[in-house]
Amino acid sequence: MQKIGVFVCHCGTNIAGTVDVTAVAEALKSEPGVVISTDYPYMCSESGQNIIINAIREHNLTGAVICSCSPRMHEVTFRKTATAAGLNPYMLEIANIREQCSWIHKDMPTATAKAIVLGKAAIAKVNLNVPLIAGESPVTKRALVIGGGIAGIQTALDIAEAGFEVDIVEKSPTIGGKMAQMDKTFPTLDCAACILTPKMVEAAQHENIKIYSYSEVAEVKGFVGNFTVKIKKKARYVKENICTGCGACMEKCPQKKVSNEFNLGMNNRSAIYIPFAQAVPKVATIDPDYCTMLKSGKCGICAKVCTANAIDYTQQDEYIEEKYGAIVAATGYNPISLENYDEFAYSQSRDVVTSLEYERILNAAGPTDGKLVRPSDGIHPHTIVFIQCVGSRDTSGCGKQYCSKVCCMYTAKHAMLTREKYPDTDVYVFYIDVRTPGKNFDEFYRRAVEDYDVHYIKGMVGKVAPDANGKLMVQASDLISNEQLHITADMVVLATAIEPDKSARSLATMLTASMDTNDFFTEAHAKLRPVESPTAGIFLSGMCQGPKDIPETVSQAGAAAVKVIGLLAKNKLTCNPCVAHSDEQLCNGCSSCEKVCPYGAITYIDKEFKRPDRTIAVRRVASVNAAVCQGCGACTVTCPSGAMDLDGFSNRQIMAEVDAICR
Amino acid sequence: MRKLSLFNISKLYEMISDNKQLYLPVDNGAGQAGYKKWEYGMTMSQALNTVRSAKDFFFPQTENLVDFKMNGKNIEIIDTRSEAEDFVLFGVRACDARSFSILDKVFLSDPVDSFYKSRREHGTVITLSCTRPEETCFCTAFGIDPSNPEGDISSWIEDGDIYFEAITDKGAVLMDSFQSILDEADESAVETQKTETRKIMAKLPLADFNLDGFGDAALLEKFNSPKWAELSRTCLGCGTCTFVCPTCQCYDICDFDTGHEVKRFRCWDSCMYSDFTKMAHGNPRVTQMEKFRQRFMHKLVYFPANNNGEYGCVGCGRCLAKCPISMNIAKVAKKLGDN
Amino acid sequence: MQEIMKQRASVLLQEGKVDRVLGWQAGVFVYDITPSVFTNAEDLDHGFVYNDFCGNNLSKYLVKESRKEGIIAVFLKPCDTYSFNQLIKENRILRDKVYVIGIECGGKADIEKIKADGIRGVTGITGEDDTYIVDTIYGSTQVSKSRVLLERCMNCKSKKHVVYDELIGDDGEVQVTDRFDMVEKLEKMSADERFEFWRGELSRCIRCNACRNVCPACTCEKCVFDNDDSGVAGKASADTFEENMYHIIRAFHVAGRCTDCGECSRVCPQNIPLHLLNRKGIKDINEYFGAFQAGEDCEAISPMTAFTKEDVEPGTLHTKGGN
Amino acid sequence: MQINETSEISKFKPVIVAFCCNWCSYAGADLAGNNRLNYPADVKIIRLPCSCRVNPMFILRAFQKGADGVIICGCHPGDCHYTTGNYYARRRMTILFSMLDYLGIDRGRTRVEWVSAAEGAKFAATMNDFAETVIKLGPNKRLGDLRCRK
Repeated sequence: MQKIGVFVCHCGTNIAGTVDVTAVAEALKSEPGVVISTDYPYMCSESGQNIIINAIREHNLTGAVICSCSPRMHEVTFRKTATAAGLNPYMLEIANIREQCSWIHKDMPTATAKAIVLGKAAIAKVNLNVPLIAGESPVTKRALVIGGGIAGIQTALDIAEAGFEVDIVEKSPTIGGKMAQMDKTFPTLDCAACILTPKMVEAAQHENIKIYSYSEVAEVKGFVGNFTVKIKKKARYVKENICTGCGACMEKCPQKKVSNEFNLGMNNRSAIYIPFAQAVPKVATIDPDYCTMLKSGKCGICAKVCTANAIDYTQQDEYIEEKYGAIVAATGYNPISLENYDEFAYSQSRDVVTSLEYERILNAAGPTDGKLVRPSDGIHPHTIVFIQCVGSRDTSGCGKQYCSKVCCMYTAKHAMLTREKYPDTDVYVFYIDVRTPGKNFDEFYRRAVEDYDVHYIKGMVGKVAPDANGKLMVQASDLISNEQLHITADMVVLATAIEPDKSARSLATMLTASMDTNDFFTEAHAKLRPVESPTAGIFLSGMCQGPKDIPETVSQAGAAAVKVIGLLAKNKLTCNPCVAHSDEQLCNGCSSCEKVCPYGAITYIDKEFKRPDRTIAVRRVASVNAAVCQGCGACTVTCPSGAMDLDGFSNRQIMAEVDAICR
Repeated sequence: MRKLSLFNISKLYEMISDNKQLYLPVDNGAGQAGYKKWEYGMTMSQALNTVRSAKDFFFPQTENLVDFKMNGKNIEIIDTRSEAEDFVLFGVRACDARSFSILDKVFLSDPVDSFYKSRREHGTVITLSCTRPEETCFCTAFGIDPSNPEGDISSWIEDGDIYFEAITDKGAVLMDSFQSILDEADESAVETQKTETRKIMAKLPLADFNLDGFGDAALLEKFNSPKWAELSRTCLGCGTCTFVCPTCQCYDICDFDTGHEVKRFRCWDSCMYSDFTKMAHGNPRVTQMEKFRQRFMHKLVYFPANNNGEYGCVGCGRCLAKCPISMNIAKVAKKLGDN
Repeated sequence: MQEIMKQRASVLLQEGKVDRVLGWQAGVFVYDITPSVFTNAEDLDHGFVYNDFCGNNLSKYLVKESRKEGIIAVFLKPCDTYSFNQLIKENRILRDKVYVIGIECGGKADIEKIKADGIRGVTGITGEDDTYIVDTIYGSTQVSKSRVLLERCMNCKSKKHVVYDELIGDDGEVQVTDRFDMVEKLEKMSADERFEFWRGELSRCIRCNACRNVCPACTCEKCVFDNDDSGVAGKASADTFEENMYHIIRAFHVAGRCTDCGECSRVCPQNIPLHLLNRKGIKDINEYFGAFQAGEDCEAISPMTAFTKEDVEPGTLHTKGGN
Repeated sequence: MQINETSEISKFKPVIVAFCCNWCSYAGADLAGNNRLNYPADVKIIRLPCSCRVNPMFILRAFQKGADGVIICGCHPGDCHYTTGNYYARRRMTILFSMLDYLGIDRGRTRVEWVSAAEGAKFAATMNDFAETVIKLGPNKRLGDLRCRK
């Protein structure tokens, strides 16, 4: 039998104004287990807490019920109070008689009666409470960053700088991501490569960072502080540690007609390739889909020309298993496919390009060596039409409902750069809204309009039609002057919506991290925990969480790093003690619980049991990893035998509350 | 011996119902018969017997014993017993009639079960002879004559008439209450019926059922027989046999918290159940084999050992008809007996 | 059929391929058949039987039997194989310890239905085409086979064996049935009528637990209703509520797992149509979450441990069906 | 409609149990309190971590012990703190409620509502509406335990 203390708070007049607190304290005195019941104006005040502490000590209380405000408000406070008095904090329950009683009822007898029932329910629960002790689990002091774009690089660098080891897994042959493909960055117009490549090199050279390029995460097991990750290192057929990146192989490779993904297919590369000059690691990779040697066994030229003897046609995919304490998802984004937007003639004319393609065209290292020419005929364009919100803010179902956030600014950048370098071009920008919240953003946009005479037109382009002369007939409406426009353009640039990288979905499954309907990772709390996944130990960096520009990405990358550092700095993690546990005597091993567990916290072990006839039988029983379990209780209901129960919210406790309320 | 034309039987029901509750077997719509309180228009079932036995009336499946009320830290004990009403059970067969005397041995011997006793005192049993026994019947093995059932009043239906004979004083009193509609009758029709029924009984598949070899002396031999394992191997551990049995008398006492008071009630228990006779240290019989053995050892060995050789079975055949795996006392007796 | 099965079982035992055979043992009256484990040819000769009264679904016994020494062979009718598969899926049967012999089934008879017409004192039943000749101590009579089939056989869901190691007789097809007709009929009733119907049925429950103990989906080490610590344990239905509670919770626990083997209704001593509860669960799952047959595929995800984002809202049920 | 605690129509005082998940609907109830939004005192809330913690046994238990209505509130589908909990709750309650309905038990006595932490007004409105429904249905007779009646 418990010895329970009941403490009724007046909360000034917040509670006492509508609830007869003395009557509540008096009524609860005769409840089973209650040895003391009292009231006080402010239980959460120091003197109020002292009343609780003294009562716990004086009456050797084994449980306490505080009738006060919402447990969401002061449960932590009062649990600390209990701990201070030597009472297990989980032996304390709160009856919410403020938010759910005094504040919503005006009539004192009604509110008092309800407060008594709520108090009785809490007492009934405490009668069945058992002291809970939070478990501890060790922390592997190493982090994994998945994705080697600017988000991943920044997170890795910040973690590494704090003294922790960190690995980057990047699926392409080089780190750098989308930022490496960009020319200039808004709103400062500094060169993307100039600011990114030093970071890439820094990452590569940092003693605490290890880069797994051309690699993918194959399997994730474990839980916060204790992840085991299997990394698939894809065969690049070049010995990474020997290749000097001299490029001789690329020159001699006879297969030179491979679409160059770094330039978005606007030119070609060889079958053995280094994506771009500043690639990290600067190591060649053989594309097995195009390499004649790998496909037919006839060629082998690259091996002959490689003075370092780095080519190895027999290389196989390699699997590496590594342990981590924290994992950061930095999987980035891609422009959406434009197949649903045929009205813009992207598939019909090479002169209709996406903004990222335009970025490459403007880039000195791009397919046109930085010269603004039409992809179709290499002629300098004079009229360029930019169309914004292609696939963004689209409620028709063809594209994305969200705003891709960066398009307004990069379109202004493109327009400005174009006008600056080629004042002879006419630049039109069609927009729905121009969104420029950000430091120096609106000024930047104003410059485009005012200093560079970019024609910003509010309205949507209805159709782009290539004509026989290779021109693009742009049909649009100007919503302000309310007239139809027909522009004959040389080029059309589409500000294509962005979406999370396709790899994120399967990764989320492996990480048991949640995603929203757009496949962006969900944060633990939209406002207060924006860089953490609800799954403990999984952190979010960059675009994979939602559209953002480079400064935001870098800020979030740093924030994610800090959260990781905070985790890795701990030697042990305290677990939530309100977790599920399986009664092995009752468990059937049917696996239903495992199937509904969102955290993969349930595993099965074969265990020996004494049968009723005293013989030994081996049975498969569920075992909950308390460090992984978050205590949702999904397993407890799917378990028909009731073998699964939730500490702190056990079947018996909840039924006792039900009984008390219905009494 | 008196008789009544079956045409007027509802008049009889009416007369009994005027003073007492009358229960009789009626068809329940699910192809079976069960006892029901008679209401105008109800007719007796043609089925040989009810699925649930007549013991329910003296030893109901659940019965409230006492209430406790908590008042602060005080406990108030409330006797919830109400004076039982007089009732009449009509159409009880010979097997069930015998089961009452077996139950009496349990509940009316010291210490007397006052709940049972009260119900026994308030109930009057009108039995009905059997004329068309089932293949599952083996009551004769226990010295029961289905053509001449025990009870407070015995009755026979023959050729459109129902014949009555009071056996006990209680029966005589009840019979007096409806004497007015009865006619004088001689016993010849009933005697003929008895002879016929006895002939049929001798032809039944279980007519050779016997308990030779069961007895005090064989206790250890039977208990240790390796055949129990085989017999009980596919027993499901359900309580069907127990709950349809007219002689099973085990019960459990439980408390139920209604929120206003605690009700202490007893309910039938089954030795087949996992928590039967569970005590602080656990359960004395843990395997299904042990539980299974207990049931039959009790009926065929322990009970007779304590009750002058009377077996704890009346051969009604309910368990033969109802066991989900058709394992039953007949098969057990045959396998373990001397035959 | 019986002779072929007996022969095959005998060979399997002799060859040492299996150590035990789970089959049916003859009783006294043709229909009182007991599931039994045979270990030698002599026992098989003595009592092995396979006839129209071998309704018992043997799959549940394998939960225990497969954990014993050696290999056990089992005869499974098509519908029994669904239960077997479901138990495999739930890791209740050790598959490699069981040798499954699928056997053809033309439907099993219900002795209660034969007796329902007042036939008494049955001493023998022989079958010819669609007619049974029932011998009784009061003479001989004929009944139509199709009229006295077990409820589950009247609505046979499948003659296909979803799992077997070998087959005796032919494998059939999944059947098209009207098994939800009665459920639909009930759904169309008013709430009052439904309540009356179920009170009438469930009030007869004696809590013998036969339905639970025979059910291949109820294989809990300890049922919540037997567990004093669960807070809902109850031995007897002391109140109408407890009858409801027991059957509702049982139906809920087997939802998505019940293969509709019909054993619950077969064994109920009070003839409560318990299959109508389980079938309601099956019908609802089919309707709301997509067609699903438990036991058909042991890899399939059970609908009650799955979801889609577009699932029906429980609230929408409030505007559906009868009043 | 708001039910006036003292008015004539609410002579019947139902017992209503509301199972609320900690993260959304319990917070929604708190917000209703913060905003002083009235709903009947007959509604008593039990805090659970998630709507998926609601075992059908709790619901039946409530009815047994005298509840006239049981409502389950959780995060909106897709917003579950535990990612998937309310999806399971939704399936379970669909099957359970349908089964109760099949047994002829008044379907208005059970309900599932998704209420977010920001929807204090919705919480209060939901409780008002539910209480009104239950009051109209009157005392629970079909799924109660006679022994528990006062």
